[in-house]
Amino acid sequence: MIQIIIPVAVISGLGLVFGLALSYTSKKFAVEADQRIEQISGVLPGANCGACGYSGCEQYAEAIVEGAEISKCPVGGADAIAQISDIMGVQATTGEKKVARVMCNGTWDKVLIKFDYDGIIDCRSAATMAGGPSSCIYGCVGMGSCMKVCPFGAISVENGLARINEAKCNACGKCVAECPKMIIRLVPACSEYSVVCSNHEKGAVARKNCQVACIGCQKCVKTCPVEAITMDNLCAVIDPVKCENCGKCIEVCPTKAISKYTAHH
Amino acid sequence: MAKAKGKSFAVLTNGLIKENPVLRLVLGTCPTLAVTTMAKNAIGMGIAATFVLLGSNIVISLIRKIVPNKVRIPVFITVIAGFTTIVQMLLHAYAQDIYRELGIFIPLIVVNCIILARAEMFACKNSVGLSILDALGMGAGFTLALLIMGSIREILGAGTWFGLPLTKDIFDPAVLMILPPGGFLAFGFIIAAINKFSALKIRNKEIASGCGLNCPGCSASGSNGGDPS
Amino acid sequence: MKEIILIAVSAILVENFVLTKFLGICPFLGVSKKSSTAIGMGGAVVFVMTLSSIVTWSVNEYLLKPYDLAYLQTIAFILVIAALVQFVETVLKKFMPALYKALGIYLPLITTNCAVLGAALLNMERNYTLVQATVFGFAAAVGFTLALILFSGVRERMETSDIPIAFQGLPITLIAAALVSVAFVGFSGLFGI
Amino acid sequence: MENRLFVSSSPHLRENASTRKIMLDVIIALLPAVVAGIWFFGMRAALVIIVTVAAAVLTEYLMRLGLKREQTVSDLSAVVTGLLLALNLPPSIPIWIAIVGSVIAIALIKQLFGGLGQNFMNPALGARVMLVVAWAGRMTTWTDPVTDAVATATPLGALKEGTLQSFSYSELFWGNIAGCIGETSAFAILLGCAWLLARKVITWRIPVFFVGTVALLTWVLGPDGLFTGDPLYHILAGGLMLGAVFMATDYVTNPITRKGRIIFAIGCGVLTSLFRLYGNMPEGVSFAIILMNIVTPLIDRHTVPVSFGGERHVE
Amino acid sequence: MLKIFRGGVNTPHRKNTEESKTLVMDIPSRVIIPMVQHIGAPCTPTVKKGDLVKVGQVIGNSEAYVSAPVHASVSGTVTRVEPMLYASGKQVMSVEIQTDGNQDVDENIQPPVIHSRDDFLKALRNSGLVGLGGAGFPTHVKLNPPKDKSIEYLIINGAECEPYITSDYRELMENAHGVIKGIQLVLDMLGIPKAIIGVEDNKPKAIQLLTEKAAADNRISVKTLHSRYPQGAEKTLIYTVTGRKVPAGGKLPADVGCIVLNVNSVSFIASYIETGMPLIHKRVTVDGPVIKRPQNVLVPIGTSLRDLIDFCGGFQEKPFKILMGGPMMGIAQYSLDTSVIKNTNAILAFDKKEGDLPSESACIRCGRCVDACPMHLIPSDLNRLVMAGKYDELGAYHILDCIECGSCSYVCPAKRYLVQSIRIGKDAVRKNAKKA
Repeated sequence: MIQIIIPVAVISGLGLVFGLALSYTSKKFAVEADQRIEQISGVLPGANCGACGYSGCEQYAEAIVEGAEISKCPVGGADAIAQISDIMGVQATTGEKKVARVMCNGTWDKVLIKFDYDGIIDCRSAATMAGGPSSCIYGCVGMGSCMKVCPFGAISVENGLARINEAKCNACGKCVAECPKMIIRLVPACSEYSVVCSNHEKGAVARKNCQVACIGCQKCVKTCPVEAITMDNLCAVIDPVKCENCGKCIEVCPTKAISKYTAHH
Repeated sequence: MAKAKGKSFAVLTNGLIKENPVLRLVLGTCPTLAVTTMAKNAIGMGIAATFVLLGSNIVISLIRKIVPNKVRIPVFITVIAGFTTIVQMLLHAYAQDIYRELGIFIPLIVVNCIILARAEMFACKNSVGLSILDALGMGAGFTLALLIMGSIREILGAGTWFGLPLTKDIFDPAVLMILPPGGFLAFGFIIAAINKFSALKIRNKEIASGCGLNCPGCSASGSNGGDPS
Repeated sequence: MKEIILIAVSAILVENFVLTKFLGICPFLGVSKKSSTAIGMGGAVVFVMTLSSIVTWSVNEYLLKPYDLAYLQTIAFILVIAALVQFVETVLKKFMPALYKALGIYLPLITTNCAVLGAALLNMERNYTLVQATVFGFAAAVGFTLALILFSGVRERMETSDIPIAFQGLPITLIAAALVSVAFVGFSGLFGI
Repeated sequence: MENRLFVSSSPHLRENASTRKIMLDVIIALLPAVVAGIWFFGMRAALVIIVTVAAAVLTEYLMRLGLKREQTVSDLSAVVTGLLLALNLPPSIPIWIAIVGSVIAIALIKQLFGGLGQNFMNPALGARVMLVVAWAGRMTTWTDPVTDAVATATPLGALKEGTLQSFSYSELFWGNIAGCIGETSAFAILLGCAWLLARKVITWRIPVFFVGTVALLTWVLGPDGLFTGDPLYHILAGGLMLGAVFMATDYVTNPITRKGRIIFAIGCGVLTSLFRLYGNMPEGVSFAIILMNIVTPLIDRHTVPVSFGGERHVE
Repeated sequence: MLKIFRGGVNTPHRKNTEESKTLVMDIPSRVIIPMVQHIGAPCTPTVKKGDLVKVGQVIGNSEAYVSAPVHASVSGTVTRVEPMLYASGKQVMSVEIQTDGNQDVDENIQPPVIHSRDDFLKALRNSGLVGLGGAGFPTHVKLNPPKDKSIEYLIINGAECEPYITSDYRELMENAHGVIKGIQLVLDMLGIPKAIIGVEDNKPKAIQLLTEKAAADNRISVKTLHSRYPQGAEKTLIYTVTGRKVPAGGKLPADVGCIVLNVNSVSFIASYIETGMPLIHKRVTVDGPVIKRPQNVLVPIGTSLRDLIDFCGGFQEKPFKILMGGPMMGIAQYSLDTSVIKNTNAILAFDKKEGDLPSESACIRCGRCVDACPMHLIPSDLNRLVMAGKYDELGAYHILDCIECGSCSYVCPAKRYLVQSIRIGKDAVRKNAKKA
């Protein structure tokens, strides 16, 4: 056994020497870097296994600081992700749970259909054809591009309108970025009321194009006791921060352009 | 970090399934593919690696407070290399045929990511006791994964299991499976099966678009909102 | 001369480190997503493996052998390689920043790349001379790079493919590797190796 | 609105071609080889062909069903794959291996990668090579078409073994020799090639460059020194003709540009010659093609043509 | 010898209206004249609701250089000035005029006085002339290339390679004299030494007629072109006629010493210089299986498709698809309320058989699109990358060089919507470039 122990001791000593030498060189040639890079590489396993797709833990740390996804290290697991997100302050900016909401309620039976579309089943493509088959050029195109990018299977398209299952939604924002009409918005999950319309046309035109459009009558604005509703270029918008979920607006809306959602906390 | 109290059992079983180093964390792929041509070799490799893991976890846990942070990796590697050498010599002395079969992959235990990763992720942050349990759990997980791979490849590729004739007479064994392509194939299908049957289907989709590997934490990233800054 | 060429051909094609010997699988799977990174990584590996083959051979010949310490190979080699990589990185950073920018970022990944240590150990196992060992180290790294670049092309193509959900990510990558590896079986026995 | 019109993006006119028609043309082009195979190897060959094709089609059907994707059996691509695989099997192959081959080709190599058009390796050849590796003995047991007994060697095997050349060019051309079901008759393959060329399904480039490269290299690197080889023998023997006409020209797995396709064909030729002359197996066409399949994405990437009036892209 | 460009496709010709003499359309009861009928800055209406306007009166103009004024094509009362449906399917500022049927001509209209090149260009601008071939680029801008570019060739585009359309052909047959005269005017005014008229070989009569007419002027020659789509695309035309390649990346014909004009454009120049009547009519081919009387019609600009089609006898059966322009590059219309504008050269109405597109299947990488692309791109790869959202890589595949001619989609056996996806890709690339 002694023959085994001696070399182990020797090598351990060797390791120490090498280690000190290396730490010396790394200090000597240290490069100015974002403080967070060092912190994150401290959290990462340091195995340099490359599983994240970057060449080493430090490179991945740099990439995170530059905006890469923080969930790519399989070795560090959930703990590492939690710590990295603390370092990056990601959680801090979105303190409460949000959900994505489609600000349109114009199903095919509510809008006029201008034409039958033939082409790539993709909202961006369909929207290039006269703004899409729906008479409302502000509304949902209904080709399901958001559904395709949703990693959580939370979106479905029914009757030409995208619907989001808020229980499944993790507010990753992919659908928001994908929608060519920019009608998907992230709102706090506790906010129960939304104006589900995004058209900016005058009342008469809006009503002609869609039965459930916001016609800009401002009844809700006048009714709201906490002044949470404002007009954004002829379309009402509820500020979820001010809204106290009293539900009075929904009663006065003549076109039922306001919807109630069950809160998901 | 999860709660430290009363988690001994969790630590022990963690490596077996939830964070199986091979099947879920995808570490140590080289030996997993290389030595699993036979179930016997798989077990041999598993035990050898577990031994090194155990030894290094103990030592690293012991010295974790005296090693300066800057030099920890070289020190860890040295410790691991020491135990690897011990295993190499033990196998050489007592298990000649396994030693021959595993060949170069015994010394290569030293660069097996599992061991360094556990040292870095666990042993240097936890007590000796927990580190031992972690090593045993992870080692068992590694061995289990190797055994599954080895069994599949041996049965399909040679028609035997642990050397015992099994399906040899039913069909011609497909030599392909014990050759390198078979290793990739078997591993690919095992991971796919796990993806399929794990309850984490939604995550998998996220993974596919993201890093291409199993990230246990993708759901965490999902709640970041579309605002990474 | 012929023997040297055979060693090289063998290391690149016949016993390709990644596809037939399963050495360096981690970086093979990790860094093969894009051909640009594959080339960078390959370059770094060629550089380090050639150098480490020379250095480890020398360490073995002039240090371990004379003192009968052959059993310390593993431990000595891993230390030598780790230090070598660090050394190369430092030197490159200082004196050849352009090269460092191209290859340097891949260097940390190489320390724990079992291909490098594997090449060193195989050199010893086969009792290669210094020249043979150098050629082997170089050729094995070229083989690694070849596999990496070829595979990166395949993966880039797979990126836009419509792969079944359960197979997305690692599984299909491994299956693709299996197919590539099957193709490389064709090289076995080339020139009677 | 009086009636709703259809709106689509230009162009609003389409040529009367379809994937299905192309596949049908390939099937027609394969018929001479099928007939020749059955003619020489009898009902056994017919059985192998039928089973392989049926298994391929069934696998395609079940895979699409299992993956909950649009059914694609009617595009006939699975039939083509099945036929090609069958023609690349020895007539004496156990039926169950033929079925396994079909499953590998369709399920593993094609559908797992996304189905038609997305596989990076030719399914029939990939499957054949896997079978060769898995069951080397079974895959190299040849039937003599004349005596119906187990033959000693194929023409290339004979060449490899160094046994006296016992095959005449006319035997090689017509195909009454041992070998895979569809590869022996150069004549039948040429008929199919003519059909494909006439129907503009393939162009002459890949077959000519592939065969030309092999001819050149086998002639130059002859057994008794430079320029002593027998290129004609190499062209007619083994699977070169079948590979060059039907497998290397597989759209999905070869480069998409003209230049890329020529590079691909030359690469196939070089590798085939390398395997035939210096490898340990007598044949190398299959391996050569699937190796070049792997190189294809890289070739594609580096042969992006300069746009009309454009300078070479520097970046 | 015919020089043949690489790529392109053999589309069917279907020049059904080849022999039909141009009919002058009755004045419709009202016209809607959009303020955007050209590439460049849109015009602002210079009339308001209730104004009386006369034929040829300017009703929209713009200060911008790259623009062209818009004129009233009828006399009558302005009834609406507001955004109205436009050929692209969007709402565009337009002027609606209720016709009084008198067709009183604006008294300001008289032949322009031209002493110099600048006078000439100014007159062209006032004429409202834009490229009548389809693109609608203001002609006065095109004829005023940067001073450092010397122009050697004036190329007259009479290729008319799109199926169905015969409006250029009718101009050649009915007004060859005017075409030659227009060419001579441009050559004289701009000092260009040579003019070449390119006509596809499926119009032998036109070639013969022009050759005779041009014989007197040795500066003008007629070149027979191979009938192959897109022969009439500017870049391919220049290449086949002169062997010169317009450099990729936003370069203009002037960079290789060429100016390309449509036959209708040159003959209009001749008539404008003679009469001073601005561009208020357009010859339009009305064709397609569901049109009762396919023919060429001289249409007042602003006429709605409905009125035009009624003039041609209306529909024989329910139309399935209506195109403004040819089947290869035309825009599908969803409403008959859109109006004919300056660059409209055809209105085609298809039934289901002709207009229905087959559904898309997987790309089999056959490479036919690569062979068909006259710009030597790889449409299948562009399609694949766009569909996968990999917009960053499109630049390396030269996506912006695509001219959207539709050849790739035409030949695709998998019936993929290649051009549509490439358009999306081009948009994305341009947006990314703007961001950066």
